[in-house]
Amino acid sequence: MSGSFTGVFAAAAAETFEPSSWLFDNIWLVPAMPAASFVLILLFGKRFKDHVHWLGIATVGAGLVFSLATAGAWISQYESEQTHHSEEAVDGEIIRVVDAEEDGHAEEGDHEEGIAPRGCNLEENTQDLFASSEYALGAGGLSTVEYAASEEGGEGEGKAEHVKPDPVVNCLNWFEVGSFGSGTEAQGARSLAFSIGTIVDGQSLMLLVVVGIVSFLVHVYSSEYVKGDRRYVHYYAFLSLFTASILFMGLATSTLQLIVGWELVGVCSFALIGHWWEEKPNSDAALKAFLTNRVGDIGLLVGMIVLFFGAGQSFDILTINHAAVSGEMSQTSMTVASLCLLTAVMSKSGQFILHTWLPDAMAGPTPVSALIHAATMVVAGIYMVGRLYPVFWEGMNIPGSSFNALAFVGALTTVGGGALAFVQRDIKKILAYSTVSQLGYMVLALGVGAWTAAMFHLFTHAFFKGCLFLGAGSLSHACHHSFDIKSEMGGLRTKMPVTFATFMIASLALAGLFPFAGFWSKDEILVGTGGFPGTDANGTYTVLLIMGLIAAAMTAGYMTRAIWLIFFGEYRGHVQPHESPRVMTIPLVILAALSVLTGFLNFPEDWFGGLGERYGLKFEQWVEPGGGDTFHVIGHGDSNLLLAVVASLLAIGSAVFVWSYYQRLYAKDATATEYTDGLASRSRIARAGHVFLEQKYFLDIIYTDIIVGGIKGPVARMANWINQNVIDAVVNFAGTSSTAVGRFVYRFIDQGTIDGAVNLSGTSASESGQVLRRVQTGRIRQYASLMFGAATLLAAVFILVV
Amino acid sequence: MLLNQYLLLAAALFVIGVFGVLTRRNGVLVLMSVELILNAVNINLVAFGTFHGDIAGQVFALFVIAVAAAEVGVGLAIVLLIYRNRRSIDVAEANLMKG
Amino acid sequence: MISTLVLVAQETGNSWDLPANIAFGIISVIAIGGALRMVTTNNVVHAALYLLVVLASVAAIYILLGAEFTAVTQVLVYIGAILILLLFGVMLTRAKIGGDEELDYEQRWMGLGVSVLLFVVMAYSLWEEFGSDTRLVGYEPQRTAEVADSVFSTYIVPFEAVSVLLLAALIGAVVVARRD
Amino acid sequence: MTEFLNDWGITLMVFLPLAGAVIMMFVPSSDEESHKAIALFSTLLTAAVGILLIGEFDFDNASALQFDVNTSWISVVNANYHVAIDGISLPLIALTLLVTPLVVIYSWNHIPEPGNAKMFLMLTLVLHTGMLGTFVAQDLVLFFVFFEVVLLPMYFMIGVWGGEQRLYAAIKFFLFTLFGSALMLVSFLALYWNTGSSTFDIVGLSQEVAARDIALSTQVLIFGGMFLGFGIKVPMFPFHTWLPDAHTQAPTQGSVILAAILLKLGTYGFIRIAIPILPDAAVEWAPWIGLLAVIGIIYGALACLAQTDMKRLIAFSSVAHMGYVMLGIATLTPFGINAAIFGMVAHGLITGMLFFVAGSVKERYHTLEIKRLGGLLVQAPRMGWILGFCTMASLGLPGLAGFWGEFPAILAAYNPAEGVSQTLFRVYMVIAAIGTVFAAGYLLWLLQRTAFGNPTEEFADDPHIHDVVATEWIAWTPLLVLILLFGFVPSIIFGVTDPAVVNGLQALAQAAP
Repeated sequence: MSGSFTGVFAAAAAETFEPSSWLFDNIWLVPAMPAASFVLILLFGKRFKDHVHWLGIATVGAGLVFSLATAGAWISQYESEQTHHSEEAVDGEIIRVVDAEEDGHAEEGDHEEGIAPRGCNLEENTQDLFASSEYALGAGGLSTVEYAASEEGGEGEGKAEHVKPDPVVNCLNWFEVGSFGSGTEAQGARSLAFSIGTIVDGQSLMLLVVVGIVSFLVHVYSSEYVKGDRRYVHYYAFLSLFTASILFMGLATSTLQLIVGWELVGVCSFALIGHWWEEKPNSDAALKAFLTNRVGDIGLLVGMIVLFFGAGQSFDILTINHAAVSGEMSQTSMTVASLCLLTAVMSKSGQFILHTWLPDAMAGPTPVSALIHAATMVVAGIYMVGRLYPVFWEGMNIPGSSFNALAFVGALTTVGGGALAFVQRDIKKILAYSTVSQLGYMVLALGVGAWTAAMFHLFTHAFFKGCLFLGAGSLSHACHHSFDIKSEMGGLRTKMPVTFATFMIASLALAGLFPFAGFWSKDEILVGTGGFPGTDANGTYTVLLIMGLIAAAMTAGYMTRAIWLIFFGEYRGHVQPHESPRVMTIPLVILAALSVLTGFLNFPEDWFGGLGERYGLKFEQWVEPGGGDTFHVIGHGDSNLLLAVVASLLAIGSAVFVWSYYQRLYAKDATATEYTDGLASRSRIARAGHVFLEQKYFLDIIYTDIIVGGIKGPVARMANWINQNVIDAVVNFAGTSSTAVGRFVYRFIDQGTIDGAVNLSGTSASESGQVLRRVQTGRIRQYASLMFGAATLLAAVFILVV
Repeated sequence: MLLNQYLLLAAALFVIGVFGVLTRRNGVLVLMSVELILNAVNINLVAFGTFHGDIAGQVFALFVIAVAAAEVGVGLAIVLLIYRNRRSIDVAEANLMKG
Repeated sequence: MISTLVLVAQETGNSWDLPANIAFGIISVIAIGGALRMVTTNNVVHAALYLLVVLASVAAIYILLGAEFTAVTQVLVYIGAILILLLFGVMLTRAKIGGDEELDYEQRWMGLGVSVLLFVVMAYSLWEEFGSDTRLVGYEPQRTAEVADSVFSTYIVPFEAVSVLLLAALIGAVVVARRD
Repeated sequence: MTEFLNDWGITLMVFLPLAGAVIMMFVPSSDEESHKAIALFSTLLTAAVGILLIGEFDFDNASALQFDVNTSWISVVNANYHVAIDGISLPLIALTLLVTPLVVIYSWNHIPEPGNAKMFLMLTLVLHTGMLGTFVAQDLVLFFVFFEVVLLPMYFMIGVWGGEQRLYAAIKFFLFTLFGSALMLVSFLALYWNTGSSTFDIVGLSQEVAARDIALSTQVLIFGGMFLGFGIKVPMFPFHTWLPDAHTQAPTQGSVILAAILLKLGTYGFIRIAIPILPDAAVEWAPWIGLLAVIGIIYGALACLAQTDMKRLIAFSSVAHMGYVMLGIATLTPFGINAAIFGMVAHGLITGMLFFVAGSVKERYHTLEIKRLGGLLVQAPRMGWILGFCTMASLGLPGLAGFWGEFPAILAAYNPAEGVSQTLFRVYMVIAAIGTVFAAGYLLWLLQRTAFGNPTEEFADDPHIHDVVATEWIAWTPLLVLILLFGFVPSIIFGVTDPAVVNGLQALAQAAP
């Protein structure tokens, strides 16, 4: 591996050094650095002891800088191509075919024939096309393929046409294995090359930046938060490994690599949720998280396999996308695959009905929740759908429709999760359900065709939800490690001003109020449903728009409840709360700042007059791939001021309602947190609803008691029973019956023998299992007689027959 | 003179020897019965040697006699050992092979 | 001496057949009777003496078959050595010299069944295979010199092997029976 | 040197352990140290010869039989002493060469009750010869002889050094395997007579079968005999019941060898003998093999969930994992069989390792009852981490060896060879994928109950419980490193096996219309 990469260095040094392409080609360093940190911590962690966090902070920081630099290079390339394009606009079309040989990266091979926009395994599904091509990746070979995607940007009339830079793919042949079918090489069977590599485009860089920033801040924050923990070193080791895995997954060029990264983050999540494994609830939560994700992984594996064959035996993501866009892949394959992959999304990204692990995952340390269970890992499902979007686009039949499974699951989750957040009293659980709800938003966005909106919400959500989680950590740090907002908090706004301010900002962003980040991203999703008159998106998902609006209102409501109970009213705890140290508050401030600012990355073009023309929709331009060979042309809804106003009014109204509810309660009793004679106690229906919510729709009972309990209990016991009493019984019966036959023969020869029978019955009564001991009575004479008799009979038979 | 009469005699001796081995309790008697069996075999060897005019029959009979001598020597030693250890040479009690 | 006797008999030609048959009849009756008594008697010493009878008759059978050297060896080794050894064994294990009811194992009938069955099978197969037409006529007595030639040329390796075996048995018997 | 290796290399490698055992015979049994030294030395020497062979192995030509020695052995039945190595056997030979010395090292201070290092190590060496011989034999008679040589030492290992129910387990193991191999022998003989009684050579027989017009029903019957013989050894559902007993009762070393290598003799037999010789029958049998394989996957996993004994649980997990291997084989595609070989090696390393850990837990706690254990990470943190690592590897985590046996097998089931029902195998694929959830379930449950939490009161202050010791480190490190290495660089194995597998399936390709 390293050999080929040093080869790249040499090659890069030989020619004129171009920083951006160097960055694009060596993006693998970003996950490699935290991975190295993991190894170092594993090997030497004990020596660093309490300073081990510096290792993690340094590597993740370096990775962040690298990612930011690459993102900068990407943006500058984009911007320069716009000018380039406007100069050469006469040509109308630019297709760049970068010869790999010229780049000095590839092995010999004639690419003059042109390179179709595919991924690493060029020769795989284009066997006929490239029958004479010598283009093959030898083991360990490395090649750079730059894509020639059509520059077609939006389809909207009057919008500026944008030239999108092509993704830069570097890959490395991981291994080759025999093909499928029973053909030989001569009969046209080919061996399959499995490759790993890095893909640099807007989407992957976006994830890299998000992960880099949040992970860096969490590393810093944790150095105070988990200080003196019993397993400080392990904590940082897994934090590093997690960062490396998610970055590895983000850069995946093949679905196989995606699966690897996907599973690795799952394991890190398992280890970190169960960080304090001495207590059983923590390890239970870790197990639940892992197993629920495994259920989804069935879908992932099967879906990826279907795609593999659908795309003509390739794991390469761009090849698969190309097959989906060009229609090479059958509709059945795409539908089956997208439904299977939806299961994976449901588990990893906490979608209804597989979301139940996510709230339980809060058993882990709070910074872990911020990093893994809010900002990064749980969005892996969203990211995966985004990566394979053409498959979903076709498989789910997204454009021009008004309903599909993906959008429905998202909508259900966003409303269902939001409702559950109302009845929690643990602040982390509130945030967890809020995360579930917001992830539902993203899935909804993907389901209705608003790709950019989903990615943008992923981007902004990471910051404000990260901020909220770290804020919750700060609160618990102050309040004796408790997260109970009813019994341990209240009136903290004066005691913890920084935490309060940042928490407020992040909550406003979450609630989607102008001008915070959430406003912009949420608005885009609502626009993207196309349900609102005049938005003109990919379809008309009216029902889903309504559900989205309901969820928006709920978000504001439950966050108001949480904020009131935490920061207003009287303090109800037993310790002296104090503001957290700077190491913890500075990350909070940075994230809060990002929660405000990031929203402006993608404000609509028709807002703020000329500013919108010039600086609007930057996120879309940078991140969204251009329509072309590997990506569909996606419509973008026109932003609508009225929709934004309606959504905001709903949110504000809900917040005001909740606020007044608690204000009246406060007026009645300063330390009360709920009405003793509330609606739930007066109305039977309301009470039933409350119980229904408190029991989390009874899903946990179904899973834990009925499904898992059933399998582990009766079903497994039955399997074991069958093993012992049926299969083994058959075996034992064969033993017993042959012994019985033997005994019969023995008695026949030896009628008068009482002794043997006594012997036999004695042994058989006591040693039922030891079947074969029965004939072993130890009497030499009996053996000899039997032997002679048997031999004689055998001889007689032999003589008579032969 | 028929070859068969010698062979039948040998068979009779052999079967009697087997009977002795199977029914005798006394170790020394078992050994004697074994000698009887060996003698039966020897008769066969010599009879066939004579019948075919081949000296090999006699030679093998001689070998068997020698081996029998060795066998009796070791066998008796074992019987003595059993006797010394268990104060009995009843082979029916020698059921150590019982699993 | 014996060989001369056989030679004389040989010279008389076919007339030898009848006396030989008579001799065989007598000898075989003695042998079988002795053997039966040997395996049924209740007295260990008697059993040894019956064995002596059987061994002697077998030696006579050898002479009838013209195998003089084997006959002599039979007398020397079996009667002279093995039987004495067995008698020593009887005495050393202090078995009762007189009658002993418990010499037989309980499973006499089973042994009898097996034996009879075995004899029937053997007799049947012998009769089938050799019938009544395989006659032993005009056979040459095999001289001791021939035996010696054969043992020390063709069968020298088995001979050595047997001598080693005897040595091994000697040592083995000493080791096993040694009192320590 | 090369010439010497070409002619004598394999023979030397196979019989060196036996020579070691013979030497040990003349050393008094009281001198345990010398026995250990001799055993270790001869296994290491064997490994050295093996490494020389692997070094000389022509990897570019891995499909060919190399170091081929073919001389007449039993001329009456045309059985030859024909040994050779190709890409299919190489990984398994390497695994054998690795595991046996590690077992000997582990035995350094872990000779099980009732002691007698001499006999124990001698049996290990005889086993070594048998296993190596099975993997190099290219003649059915020779194969059968080595296949049976393996049986007896294992019988004694379980029967003498085993646990409470050792006799029952040993006899069950013995009878089961003997039953299977009897049928296998009948199949071999039937094959011999049906092909003109000219050869027992594997390649020769496969050519003979292709050349002659043997009725398909005959072929199917012959395959059936081999299927039973190999399937019992694998073990496939429903012939697996000897395995949990044997594993549970066997001493640690026995379990490790059993799991790491002995089970592979069965699957190896399928790949080496049954499929190349009788490709048509293989196509007929494939759906049934696949069915039993997926039943084994689910059934083994369910049975695991009901176990209360750690070793028994791991034993049942073998049934499930070998199910994936068999599923890969049943697809009859090069990809699937490559996956199966990878799965065999991975399972050998991982389950062998798990049994090592279980043995060490037993040594410290004197029990393997899961509900009495707990808090291993507190009392012996390193061992706890190793257990965690192995469970993760065993449940098929990508980046560790287990994944490359499991995922490719599932992948291969999507698209089985021509003539095999695609729909059926896609159903199998989904069932096998569901099996991964169960695998995660029981393994993590095991991990949670034994490693997490606090130690039970019974063992909380037990001074005997200590962390991993030196011999354990030496014996375990290579396995752990390889689990990681194969996970990251699967091409190490795939690169070697692939040409040979493609070559072996050529018969199938020709048989297919």
